[in-house]
Amino acid sequence: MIVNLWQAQVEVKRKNMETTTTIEPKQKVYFDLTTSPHLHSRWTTSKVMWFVVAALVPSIAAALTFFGWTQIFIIIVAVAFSVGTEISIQTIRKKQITWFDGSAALTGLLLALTLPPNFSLSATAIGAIVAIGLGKQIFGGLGYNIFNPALVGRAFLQAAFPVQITTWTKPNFAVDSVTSATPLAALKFDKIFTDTASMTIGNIGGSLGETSAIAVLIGGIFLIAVGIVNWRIPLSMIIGMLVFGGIFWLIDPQNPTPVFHIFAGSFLFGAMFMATDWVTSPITNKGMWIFGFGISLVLIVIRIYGGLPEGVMYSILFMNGFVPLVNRYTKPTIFGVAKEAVKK
Amino acid sequence: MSSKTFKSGIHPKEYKELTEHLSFETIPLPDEITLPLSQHLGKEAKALVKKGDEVQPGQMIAQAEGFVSAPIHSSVAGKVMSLGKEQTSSGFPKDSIVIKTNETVESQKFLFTPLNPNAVTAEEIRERVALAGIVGQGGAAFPTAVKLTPPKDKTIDVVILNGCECEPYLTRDYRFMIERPDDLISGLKLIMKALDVKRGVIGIEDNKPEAIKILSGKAKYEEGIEVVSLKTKYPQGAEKMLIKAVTGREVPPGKLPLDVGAVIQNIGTAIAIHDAIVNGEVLITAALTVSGKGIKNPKNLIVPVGTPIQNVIDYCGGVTEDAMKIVVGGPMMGFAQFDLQAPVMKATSGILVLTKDEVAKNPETPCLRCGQCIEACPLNLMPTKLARYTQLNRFEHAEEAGITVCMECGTCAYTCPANIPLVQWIRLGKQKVLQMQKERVVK
Amino acid sequence: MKKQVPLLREFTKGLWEINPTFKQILGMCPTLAVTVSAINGIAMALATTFVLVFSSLMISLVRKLIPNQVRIASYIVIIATFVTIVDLVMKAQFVELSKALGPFIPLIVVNCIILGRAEAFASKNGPLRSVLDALGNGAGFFISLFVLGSIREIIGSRTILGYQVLPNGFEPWLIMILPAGAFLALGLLMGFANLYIERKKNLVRESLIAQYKRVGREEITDEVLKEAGV
Amino acid sequence: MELLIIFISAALVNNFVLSYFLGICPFIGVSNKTSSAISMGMATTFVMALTAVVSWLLFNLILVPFKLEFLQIPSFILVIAALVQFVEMVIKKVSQPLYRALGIFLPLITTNCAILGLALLASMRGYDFLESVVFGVGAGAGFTLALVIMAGIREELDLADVPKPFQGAPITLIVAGILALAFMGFAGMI
Amino acid sequence: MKQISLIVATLTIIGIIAGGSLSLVNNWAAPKIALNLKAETERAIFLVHPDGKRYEEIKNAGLEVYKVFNEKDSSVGYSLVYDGNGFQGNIKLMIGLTNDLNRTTSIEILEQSETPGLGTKILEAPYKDQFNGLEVNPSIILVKGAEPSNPNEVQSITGATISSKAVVAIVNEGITKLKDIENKGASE
Ligand SMILES: Cc1cc2nc3c(=O)[nH]c(=O)nc-3n(C[C@H](O)[C@H](O)[C@H](O)COP(=O)(O)O)c2cc1C
Ligand SMILES: Cc1cc2nc3c(=O)[nH]c(=O)nc-3n(C[C@H](O)[C@H](O)[C@H](O)COP(=O)(O)O)c2cc1C
Ligand SMILES: Cc1cc2nc3c(=O)[nH]c(=O)nc-3n(C[C@H](O)[C@H](O)[C@H](O)COP(=O)(O)O)c2cc1C
Ligand SMILES: Cc1cc2nc3c(=O)[nH]c(=O)nc-3n(C[C@H](O)[C@H](O)[C@H](O)CO)c2cc1C
Ligand code: SF4
Ligand code: SF4
Ligand code: SF4
Ligand code: SF4
Ligand code: FES
Repeated sequence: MIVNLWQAQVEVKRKNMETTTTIEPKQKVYFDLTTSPHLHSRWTTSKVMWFVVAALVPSIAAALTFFGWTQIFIIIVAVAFSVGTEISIQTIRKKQITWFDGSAALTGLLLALTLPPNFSLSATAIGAIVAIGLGKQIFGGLGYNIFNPALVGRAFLQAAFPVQITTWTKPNFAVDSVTSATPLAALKFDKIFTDTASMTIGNIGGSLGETSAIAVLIGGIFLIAVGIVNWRIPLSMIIGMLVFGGIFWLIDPQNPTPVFHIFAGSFLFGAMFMATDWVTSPITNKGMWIFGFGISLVLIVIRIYGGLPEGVMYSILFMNGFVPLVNRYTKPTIFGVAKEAVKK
Repeated sequence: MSSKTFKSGIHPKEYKELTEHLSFETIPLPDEITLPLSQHLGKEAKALVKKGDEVQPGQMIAQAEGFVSAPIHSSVAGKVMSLGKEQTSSGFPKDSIVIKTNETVESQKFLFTPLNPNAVTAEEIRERVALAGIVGQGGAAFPTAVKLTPPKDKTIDVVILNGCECEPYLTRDYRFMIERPDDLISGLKLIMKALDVKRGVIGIEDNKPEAIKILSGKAKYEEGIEVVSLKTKYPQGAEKMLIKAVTGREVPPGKLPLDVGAVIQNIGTAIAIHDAIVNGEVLITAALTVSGKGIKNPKNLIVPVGTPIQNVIDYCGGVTEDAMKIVVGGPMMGFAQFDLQAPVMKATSGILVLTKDEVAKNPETPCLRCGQCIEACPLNLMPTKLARYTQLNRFEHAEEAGITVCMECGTCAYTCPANIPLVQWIRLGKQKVLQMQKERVVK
Repeated sequence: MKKQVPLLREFTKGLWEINPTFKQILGMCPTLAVTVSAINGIAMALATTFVLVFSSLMISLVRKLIPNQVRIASYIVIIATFVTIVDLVMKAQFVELSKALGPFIPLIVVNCIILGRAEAFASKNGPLRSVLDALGNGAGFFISLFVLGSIREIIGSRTILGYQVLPNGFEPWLIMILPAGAFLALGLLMGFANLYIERKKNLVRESLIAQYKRVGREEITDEVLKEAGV
Repeated sequence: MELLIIFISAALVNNFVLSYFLGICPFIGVSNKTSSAISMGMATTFVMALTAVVSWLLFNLILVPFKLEFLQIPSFILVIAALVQFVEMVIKKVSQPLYRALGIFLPLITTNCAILGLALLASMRGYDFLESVVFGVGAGAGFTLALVIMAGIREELDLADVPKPFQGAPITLIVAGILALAFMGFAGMI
Repeated sequence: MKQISLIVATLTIIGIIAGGSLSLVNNWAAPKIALNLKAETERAIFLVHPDGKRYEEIKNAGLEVYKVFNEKDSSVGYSLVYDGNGFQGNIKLMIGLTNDLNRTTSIEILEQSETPGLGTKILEAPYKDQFNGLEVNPSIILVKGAEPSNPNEVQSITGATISSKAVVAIVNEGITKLKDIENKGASE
């Protein structure tokens, strides 16, 4: 459509010439007439998506190491059904098919990495269909969704099959003290603390992608370094957790330390890969800070007072709902306007 | 030295190495020149010659019409061939005078009597600048005499010379700064005198340490003149950004630099003023950079105004096989060309031949709400929203969101990973909104 | 004088054409809240229909006697009376059902369908038409509740009206009987209903155009299309 | 502490709209603009607090002593309607700007099931006076929260490319469904 | 004036008719409703004491607790109503206890709002029956994932640990409260 518009403008220009002058271009004509700017950064949507996929490779490797290579099937099913759903809906809607931009595959991959090991493949497929169908395409497809599609898929699965999705597998190489329960569940239900070292390496129970904090951090820092992930969101989440978690810890030292909260569960995975989803996070810098702090606040409340041990998914989805309002109230003041207002 | 700057902006690859080491060369006179009557912002000049007239170099062939306008001078000796519409580098045909060069006549040297820069009055400077047809060399081609005549109720306290040259590729201002530093400072002093201002600042991006060194050395001996090093960042050279970086003042939307007490002139403009006053020259040549990977021999050139772009390109050895796009001006704000007979104009600062690799056409997708355009926009606009409102024909919303403030610097479109032609949409929306506002006034 | 609509239409229009849930988007709260199972939906729809029919009848009977200022207040009292009767009867005779429907039986009183029909229809028409209209709307409400209740019950509990219809191998989707499932199911149902209507409209429109072309008439005015119900 | 739990429960855990399905009509009807959503939310919260007070007094001081509990439904709704009418009149007299911001939403609220539901639930649960009031304010806050979030989202969706059959009520319901999923995180908090 | 009297008259008439018909219906329904309520409590009291035939409410205990007697009118134990928070909301139990308060006879769930199909498993036999003749000293313990190995242990429901735990907590707390009262009564 856009191409047509610019072509139309070029047509008009040519017509103008024909009627008003008799000049014929005497030399080779250069037809790339798109207007300024003539330079562009090297990023494209698909490149961004595939970079994120690349950043997830360490986490995938950790998942396969700790839970066995068969977990690859969960990933394959999730990706295949995500891409399949995307293609089907775009076909039905008679829209251009854009699975190759990688966003659907990424959604599938992220969904898979938030599921518990050995999760049922048929339920995985349902999750992927919901993620793309209800999480993304119903809003109009890429770029228009309000909620993080992968998390919509997972939240749906958690509400549909709460038992299966809280059934954890013991990791390979587990030492005796390690139970199959996640550190947070172990804490909530049995008051057992897991040491930070185990959580850093990853031989603990938990979702596929979240087990190894190191793998997550490697990918996340890579994304920050290449400028895909805006550092404000993970940073504000971490600061938020240190502050709010610290407050709860000071009030009652029975509560885990903020550091435990950061390494436990999917906090880091959420902070690096899911809260930072461009589409569903704020577009303003100030908004990103609010978003990050908000996630941490909601999360700590869920973890300490809620019935469920973990709440990263819920807190991100909850804050996703606020993003339009946050964007609206953190709209940057146009250059020079503030000064003028002050003068008046 | 710590460098000053403004918030946001981008860092495109600079490509200055292609030409920054090359001194200016003067290109031979072309066989024929085309002089559009409107090479400046404001009213078109009024032709003083008719077909068949003989003209001399430096002779005024069109006079300024009204206050915001500038005269046009012939840059060669020759004969007027025709008056009519000719293609220009802005993409629209304009009324032009075509002159055939007469090879036997030597080119003009002095047209005005040189004046003593220490003795001239403000009035004389303004008059001379107006007569010499000087327009801003920074791109907008605003008649300089008008800028030197501020309304009585405004107090100006600083003149800033814009040595940023923030657009990639271009090195014209840089060459001026290292080749003609004394003339440049003389020009600045003349501007300060015309405006009765005591403070002069030369703002230079810190990717030009050589220029900063030379000019700082000279400025030491001049009262009230200082050199400010600025962070290398696009669009550091945009007026509002430069004023912010140098003085901390912000020009409100719809206002001019002089509303915050500043006047900005380009380096080339200062040189032209010096030439007009001290040497008595009129503005009949353009200094420009010819660059890009698609040109065989990149150069910095002095070109008679009116020379066809084709001639300039030929002089630089022609284009390479993979040339894709020819741009007049900088790569961020310049115009793509489809007719190489269009002439070099007074404010033309560069001619770029870009290859496929440099232009990098990427597929467009819907906005990903990454916020990079917002983070980058130096005027704190929300380009993604402006473009989307335009796409959906919601011009009231676009107006509310400040679409008319946009200076079309292209920063947003440069960053956009979804490769949305943001500036094009914004331009379209801006036109519609301005039209709407006009209709409202009529009502 | 406006055209007299055939009596039967007063009933049938409520089934789909002005279906309270899908077309008027009224009475959403009970629709979402009670459709955990088909039987709940049926009970709710019957209770609502009872109130709807009797209050419409009452209102159409007394409509000329009531001064305009207290019209709404009187309607509400009439409706509230019937609702209380239903509530008391259910508490006395159908304990389990009354527990399952919770406060939504008393809330029939504010169900916009009832006041809506009272205002829009019963206050302007005679008893017979009012009762037919009420029955039609009640039936439309019944259809929506039954369909939604069945879908949610089948997927959420594998059963319909208490009988297991899906094999044990099917893991029930708990979400369908949770609040979130109610919203999602109704949203999707409405969307697909709209899609279906749009498709059908297009088909009718196209066949109409083809027909007119065959007859040789050129112009298809909006009125023609409207008359054909498009 | 008990009061705080009642408040949190009504506002978040058992959000009136997203988990009790009360006030869905205004939730769908008035959520397309943030500004009116905020006004509607404030007006509703206000009326809810008043309703909690008045219905508690009515129920415990009149209906129960005279054994008239069976008149609960008609008497509640009449009293609420009269109350809202009265408040509207007062606001109109006292402050025009406030009337413009809140007043026009008041009549809409009268016959809305969230209000009556609040009164009924409070008496069903046997809350004492203070608890009723806190319950009313909490429910109002929860309603406002859901309404304002939804309004923000719908304004954003205005710029999106939602398939035509799903525009309007269907997409609103689906977003509500996803919000309800998100609110499930608060489950078990009471 | 005439207008207003008309309005008042209409409202009065409607009010009288409505109130009148409602009180008629109520006269019919009220006893039935009361009966239903009573029957429910009674049913539960005897459900947790299958050989009970008669019960007496123990007044002034600050708890809703009944002493249950068998055919021979000798006491078989207590039926205690106690509630607490589950996963979603309140859980209200009828707890059957032996005379010496050392064992539960069984429990019955009166009210709950747990997640259907998950928390509601506390209503089902495999979980509920664990309380038949369960040792309560020193207190009931919930074990996860393993068979109970002691007479005072109850196994949790997979996926509904919170609900299972809540029931155990409610029973424990109720018994403690009741014991306190008994002790006080004894010492007085
Ligand atoms: C994890 C991380 C944290 C950062 N924190 C800050 C910070 O707190 N403040 C800051 O100004 N830059 C911070 N930076 C640097 C920014 O990435 C970046 O350099 C800067 O915002 C660019 O600003 P500019 O617009 O002036 O070029 C941080 C970078 C990383 C990777
Ligand atoms: C995005 C943008 C970038 C600009 N960059 C420069 C620059 O680098 N150097 C410059 O002299 N003028 C630049 N300009 C033009 C200045 O805003 C200003 O018009 C000029 O410096 C005034 O001097 P002149 O009247 O002598 O041309 C830029 C304008 C825009 C909108
Ligand atoms: C939709 C949903 C409903 C739930 N309902 C209940 C419930 O009714 N009772 C309960 O104890 N836990 C409930 N849970 C909590 C989880 O199942 C929780 O992880 C579980 O109680 C932990 O038990 P486990 O250690 O046996 O996995 C629910 C969770 C979800 C997502
Ligand atoms: C940094 C980054 C993070 C992303 N995180 C997610 C995510 O958590 N879930 C998801 O479905 N898609 C994610 N995506 C992919 C994409 O944004 C997503 O498919 C869109 O939300 C679909 O409109 C991410 C993309 C990027 C660039
Ligand atoms: S890009 Fe334009 S404005 Fe910037 S320095 Fe170059 S000519 Fe000046
Ligand atoms: S082109 Fe306009 S909107 Fe885009 S960055 Fe420049 S000023 Fe901002
Ligand atoms: S840079 Fe492009 S993709 Fe990112 S927010 Fe702006 S318009 Fe959207
Ligand atoms: S009055 Fe209330 S219930 Fe009726 S439509 Fe309006 S908002 Fe819905
Ligand atoms: S608001 Fe509840 S039925 Fe309309």
